[in-house]
Amino acid sequence: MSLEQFQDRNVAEQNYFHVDIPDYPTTGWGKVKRAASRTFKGELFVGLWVVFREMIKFDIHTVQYPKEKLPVGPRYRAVHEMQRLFESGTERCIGCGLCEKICISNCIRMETKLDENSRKLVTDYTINLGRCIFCGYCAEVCPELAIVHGPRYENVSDQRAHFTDFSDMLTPIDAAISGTQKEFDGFGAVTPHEDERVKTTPLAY
Amino acid sequence: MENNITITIDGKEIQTREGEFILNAARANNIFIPAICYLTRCSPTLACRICLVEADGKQVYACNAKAKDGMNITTTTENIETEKRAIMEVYDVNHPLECGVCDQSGECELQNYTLEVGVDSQSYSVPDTHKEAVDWGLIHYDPALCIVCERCTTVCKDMIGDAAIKTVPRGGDALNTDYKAQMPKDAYAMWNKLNKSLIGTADRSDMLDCTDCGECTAVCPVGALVSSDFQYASNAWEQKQVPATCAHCSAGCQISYDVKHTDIENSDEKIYRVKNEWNYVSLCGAGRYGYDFQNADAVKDETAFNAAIAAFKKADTIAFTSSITNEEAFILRRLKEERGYKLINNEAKVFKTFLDDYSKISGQQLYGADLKMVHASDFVVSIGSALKTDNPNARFAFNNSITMNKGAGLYFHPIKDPVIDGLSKNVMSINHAPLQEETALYLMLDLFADKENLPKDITKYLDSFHSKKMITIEETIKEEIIEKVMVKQLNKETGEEEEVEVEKKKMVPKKVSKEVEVDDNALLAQLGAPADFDEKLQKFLKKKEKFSLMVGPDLYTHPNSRNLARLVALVEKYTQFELVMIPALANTLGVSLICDLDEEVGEYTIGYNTKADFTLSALGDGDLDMPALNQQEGTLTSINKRVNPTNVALSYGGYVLNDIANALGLDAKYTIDYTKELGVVKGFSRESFDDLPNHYTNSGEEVRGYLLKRIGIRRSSNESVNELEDIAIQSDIVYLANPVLQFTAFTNASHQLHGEGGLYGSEAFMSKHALNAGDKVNVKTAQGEVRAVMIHDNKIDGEIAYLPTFDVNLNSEALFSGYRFSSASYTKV
Amino acid sequence: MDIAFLIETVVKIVVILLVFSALAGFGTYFERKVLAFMQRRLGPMHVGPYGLLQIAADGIKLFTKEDIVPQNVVGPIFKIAPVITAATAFMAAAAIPFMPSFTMFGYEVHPILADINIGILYILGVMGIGLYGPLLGGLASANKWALISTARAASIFISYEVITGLALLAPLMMVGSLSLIDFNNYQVGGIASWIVWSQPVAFVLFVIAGFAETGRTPFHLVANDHEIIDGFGTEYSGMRWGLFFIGEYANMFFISFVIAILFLGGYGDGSGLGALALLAKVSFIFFFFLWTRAAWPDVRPDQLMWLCWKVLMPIAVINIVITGIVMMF
Amino acid sequence: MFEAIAFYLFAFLTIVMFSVTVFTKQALYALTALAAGMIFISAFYFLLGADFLGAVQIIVYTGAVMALYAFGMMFFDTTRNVKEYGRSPQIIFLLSGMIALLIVIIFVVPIVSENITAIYPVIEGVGNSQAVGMVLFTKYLIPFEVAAVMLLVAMIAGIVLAGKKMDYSLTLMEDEEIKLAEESKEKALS
Repeated sequence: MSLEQFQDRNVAEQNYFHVDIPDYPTTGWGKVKRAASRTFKGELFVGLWVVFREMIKFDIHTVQYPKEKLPVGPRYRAVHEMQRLFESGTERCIGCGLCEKICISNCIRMETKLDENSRKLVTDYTINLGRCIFCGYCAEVCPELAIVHGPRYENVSDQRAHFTDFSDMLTPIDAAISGTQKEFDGFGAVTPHEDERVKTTPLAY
Repeated sequence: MENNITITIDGKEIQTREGEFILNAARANNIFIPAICYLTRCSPTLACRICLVEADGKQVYACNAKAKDGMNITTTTENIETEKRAIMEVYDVNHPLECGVCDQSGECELQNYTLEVGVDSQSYSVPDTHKEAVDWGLIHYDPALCIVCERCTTVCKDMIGDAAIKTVPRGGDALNTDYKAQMPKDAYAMWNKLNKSLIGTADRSDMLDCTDCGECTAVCPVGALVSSDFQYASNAWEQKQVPATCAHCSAGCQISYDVKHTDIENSDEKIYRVKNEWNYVSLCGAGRYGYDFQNADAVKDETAFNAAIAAFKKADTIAFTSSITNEEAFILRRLKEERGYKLINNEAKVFKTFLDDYSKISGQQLYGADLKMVHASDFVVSIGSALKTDNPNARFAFNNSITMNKGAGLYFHPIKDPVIDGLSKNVMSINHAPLQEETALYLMLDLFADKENLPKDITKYLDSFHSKKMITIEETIKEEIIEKVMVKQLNKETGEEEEVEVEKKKMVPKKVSKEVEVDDNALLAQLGAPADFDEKLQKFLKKKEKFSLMVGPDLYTHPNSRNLARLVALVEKYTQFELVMIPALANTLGVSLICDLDEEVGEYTIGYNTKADFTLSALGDGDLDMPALNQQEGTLTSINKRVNPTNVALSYGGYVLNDIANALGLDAKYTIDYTKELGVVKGFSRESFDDLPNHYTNSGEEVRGYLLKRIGIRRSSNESVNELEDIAIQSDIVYLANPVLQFTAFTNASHQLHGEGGLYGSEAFMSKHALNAGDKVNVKTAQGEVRAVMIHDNKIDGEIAYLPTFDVNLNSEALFSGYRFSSASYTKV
Repeated sequence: MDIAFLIETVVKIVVILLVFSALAGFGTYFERKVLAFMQRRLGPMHVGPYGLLQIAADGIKLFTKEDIVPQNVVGPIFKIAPVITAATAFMAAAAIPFMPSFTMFGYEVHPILADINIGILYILGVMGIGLYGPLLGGLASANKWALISTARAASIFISYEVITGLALLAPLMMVGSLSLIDFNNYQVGGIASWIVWSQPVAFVLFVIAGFAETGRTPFHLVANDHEIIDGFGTEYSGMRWGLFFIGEYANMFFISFVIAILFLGGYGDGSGLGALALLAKVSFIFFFFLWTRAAWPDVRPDQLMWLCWKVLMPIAVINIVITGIVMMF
Repeated sequence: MFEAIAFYLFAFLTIVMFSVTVFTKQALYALTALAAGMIFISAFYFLLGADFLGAVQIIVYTGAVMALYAFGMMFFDTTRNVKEYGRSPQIIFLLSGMIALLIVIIFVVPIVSENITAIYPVIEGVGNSQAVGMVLFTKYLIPFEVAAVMLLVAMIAGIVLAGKKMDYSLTLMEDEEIKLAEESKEKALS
């Protein structure tokens, strides 16, 4: 396809070809003719031939799913992953609750409290994957890039509780420290040369 | 509205009152002028300077510039925009970027104005200082987040009266002086001030010494002052606001219960905090922190319910407290009509009797004024009420009128109250002996009554207290003296300096003793008024126009209460004072109007929220569970004679009184079906519950429920009152009252206010009886004896102690015969 | 009527039941496989080698599934309806000679349960009763989809029975008997003597009617998934639903046998080769059932009626008339 | 022996089925029982060696007539019980009297039947389809053809009566045509 075809957005005129469909017959004789032509033209047998040919060719396209899996795209947005800070391995989530607020299917809930260091501690966090529509708003709104969508799309479980387990979503600590944790390089991510653009503030202490 | 004038704001003509601040006028007409530091009903502080407007071509601050007829105001000019932008940038300097976790996030005025003004870059900077967050018990202060708008200090001083917090030096680097030339004027001035101060306790101690109302946390525009309990518990936007009416005292403050699911597993709603419209209503600590008194986990226990029905069929008496809605009171009234129960509620009964006796002279079913009038008045008298604990809102009104209207006040109460004394030097406490409330009322008549019209025998009786006496007073007079001083003078001829003796006239104050004849008022002596009472009063009364009188529960329970009621009516009638009566409990007024109460108790009693043969209890400790007031919808009648709606904040699983009533033959689907039927009671309207509003308008108008109609009563021509009897309580005294933050067992049921009751005594009391805090004390009166733990209360003074009613384990009411004071003997165990 | 005859009959009944129940199962497997291959898929692959044990898995699943009888159905009728479908299908098998007779242990076995001289009429009648399965099931289900399906089933059966009958009339006239064995014997003379050559129109009509009566694809209106869910089977689950399924597939097999015997020479001279030839013919017709399902679209109910009454029936009548004239002269 | 057992079994079943048909309140039971009864009746034909009639009985009654009944029943809610009110005791009296008479006749007939001989006895070696054909096309040719013509007349009449409103098909019409048709119908009604 050439570029012109994309630029010419008048889809009604281009790239279409018309199938020759005759009008419905209105007269009795016309109907008889149509029936006759349909009967003797052998269209039905063409259909039979096509499927039979495919059967003989045995050109199978099945992916035997649990044994074989199609690769997913790098931006595939499936089950959430909770990111950790590199090196320290602490959870990135600060408990701001923006994901909870923005979630349009109301499936995120979190519990926070004041911890002994006077910081906000996320004591519990759940995403009800049975309700989640994977719109990605939570990942987009997260100021800390803590919640992202991962490539895991298999949610089969015999208990609903398994759909909500926070520890399942959290990046394994060794992955975080070794730096193999996948970053979501999208909206809100730190842009290159960010430090040159930030004005430093003098601190007295 | 008086003094209607017309001003123009941004081309829009609006009507307002002469002398109204431009900001308030604009707000009342839905014109937006940003303001961070200003609080309606409090004095302008000019801390933020963001309310800049141009009035008739001159730049003024809208919060303290008064509107004049024909004024033309522009809210935005180029200069104002520059100033605003600079001010908001300054506020954002060093403000921690922790909106993600800040409790105020979502309802933060700094966030709002920063976005409104559109601050997207920062031109200013100053080295930050390290500021340690402090925990003041119920209140948490994080100075790092503080923008020193001074709203907290303002409200604490002008509204609450504690003046417990003030601005303190911040320390740290001064501003770069270059900024003075670079920056807009107001922004620099604001920053200069901001950068020097922080908020701290008034006595610079570590702990905040106040009545813990928490109003400072409510008014704080940022997350600097927050409730310790709420901190990091939930985000503001997750909360659902349930408009309600506070169920603790008779003030009937409008509040909203902020509810959200309890936690991840539990979807039941939980109250996380209480919010108020702080511009128009101030809450006390009980209202703010005592919210989770619900009867949780109540279920429909059918056997208990059947037992209740059986008990109701057997019973001939229902005893109850006034912590119920008007609708429940009405159900009780209907039950009395249908089945002839005796209704027992002593506390409401005495109030009712008092009101009836009052009505006979005043010709009105109800007292004339409300707390709004107290706010507006400039001379306030309180008799017979421990204001601080009986009705904190009455105290706020008292304080607000004195602070804002340059007012003055008298406070008659046997207990010396440092909080009242600390309000202002224009408040005089008269700590009379118990039972002397009558004398106080006579004094009121004597001092303020229109003697011409006052019945002759009363005038005569009052005159009998007066006598002439000679006293020696020290007077300061100014005397002219001539002084010789040496002055260095330039000799014009010589050009040299020389000392010259010059005579100078000077006025010097001199104290002179003088014998004068003065009027001696025996009533004052009987009340134990300070010696300089007359003088002070003269000073207090200067330029005063609006007078109000608040009378409290001590009067209703007084042995001579019927006489007191007549005296109160006479005071209202023959003086300029507007009268407010403080009902003791949340719905005492409503109950006393709706129910026809009895005195005699029958053989088998049902108790509603009070112990009896069969107990219905909203505290969950009775034979059948009842919903607490935060689990019910209905109306409550407040001190302001307003029928206020309250809504269900938390679900309730058990039976309600209406179920019992239905089982006994009444027929209403919901309790609130009776709201409409309240109309049959004098003063109430036939309005259905769902039509009752519950909010404030921008102009501060209270649109809540409806006001009770003023019903005229046939007045009797007999205005005679009894003369004073010589009664007094000898020996030590014990008072029946609650400490700050407590009203009933319901306040005590909340997790933040929960505590154990005991004998509360002042320092003086404890040293007199050689008691220490924590000692077990036997308190014995003629009626009985209880054992209580000695608790030190620094909010009272004088050699007096009191017993609370909030702790159900402490049967303190049994010690009193009705009057809230009793003679008692204390023995340490 | 001796004991041997009784034993023989019982054994035949058992064999037919078992073989065709199993075949119904294999039928589903083949259907899935064939459809899959025609659509470039693999079909069932997981249970057993090449998914062969899928039938067993399905059987176990259907047998062990909870038997759900919904709340508002007419219980007894609802329960009996699937049994009718399966039972009538097998009852029809009574008059079908599956193979030429052979001698086993010195005993001559006739692989036909009841050689009645009106065999084909009996088969048509019993298959007609097969209508009662979907009919009663649909009516008793208290379900609107089921009801629509029932209406369709009734109209199709009533209409296409006419076609079946009329289409058969011409060969019947030629053979002069209603017995399937007579039909077979009529065509013993090899491929050239097959009735399909002398009665091609009747053959085509009968095949079309056979598709309609078994409810296979071009006429799959009774349980057209995209319109009426599973039609009369909507409320059914577990083994009851399974019986409908077995009935449908058994019917397919039997109609294949009938077509093979009536028009395609049956087992011919009764030799072993003839028996194999019959099996091959039956297999091809069965395969044709699956083949059309992969290739052809469904017709609308109104088109189906139009086809029946305005096209097929006149053609069938004309065919009879022509056959009559030819036979007369 | 087998014939006897089969006869009594089917006799019993037939009576039970038709009783159910009459007594049940549930239309679906009645329909099912009637169809089953028809099938069981065919068993008598088979027992008597009249295979052809048996098969025809199944095809015609069970396959066609009953199916038409069922078709009609789809317009009712067949899952509900029907409540009937005996409005006229006279009819009930009359019917029960007739039933009693019928039973008497049924028991008397076998006694009488011993004296009856068949006019057209079964001819050995001739299949019963042929036998039926012979009777139908010889002795009863005229009544048979007259019946056929009558049925044809009834069918045409039925089609004409039912087909009046079938002169247009919504599925094949354009929107405008439907609108026009609706309007003309409304005009005709008003």
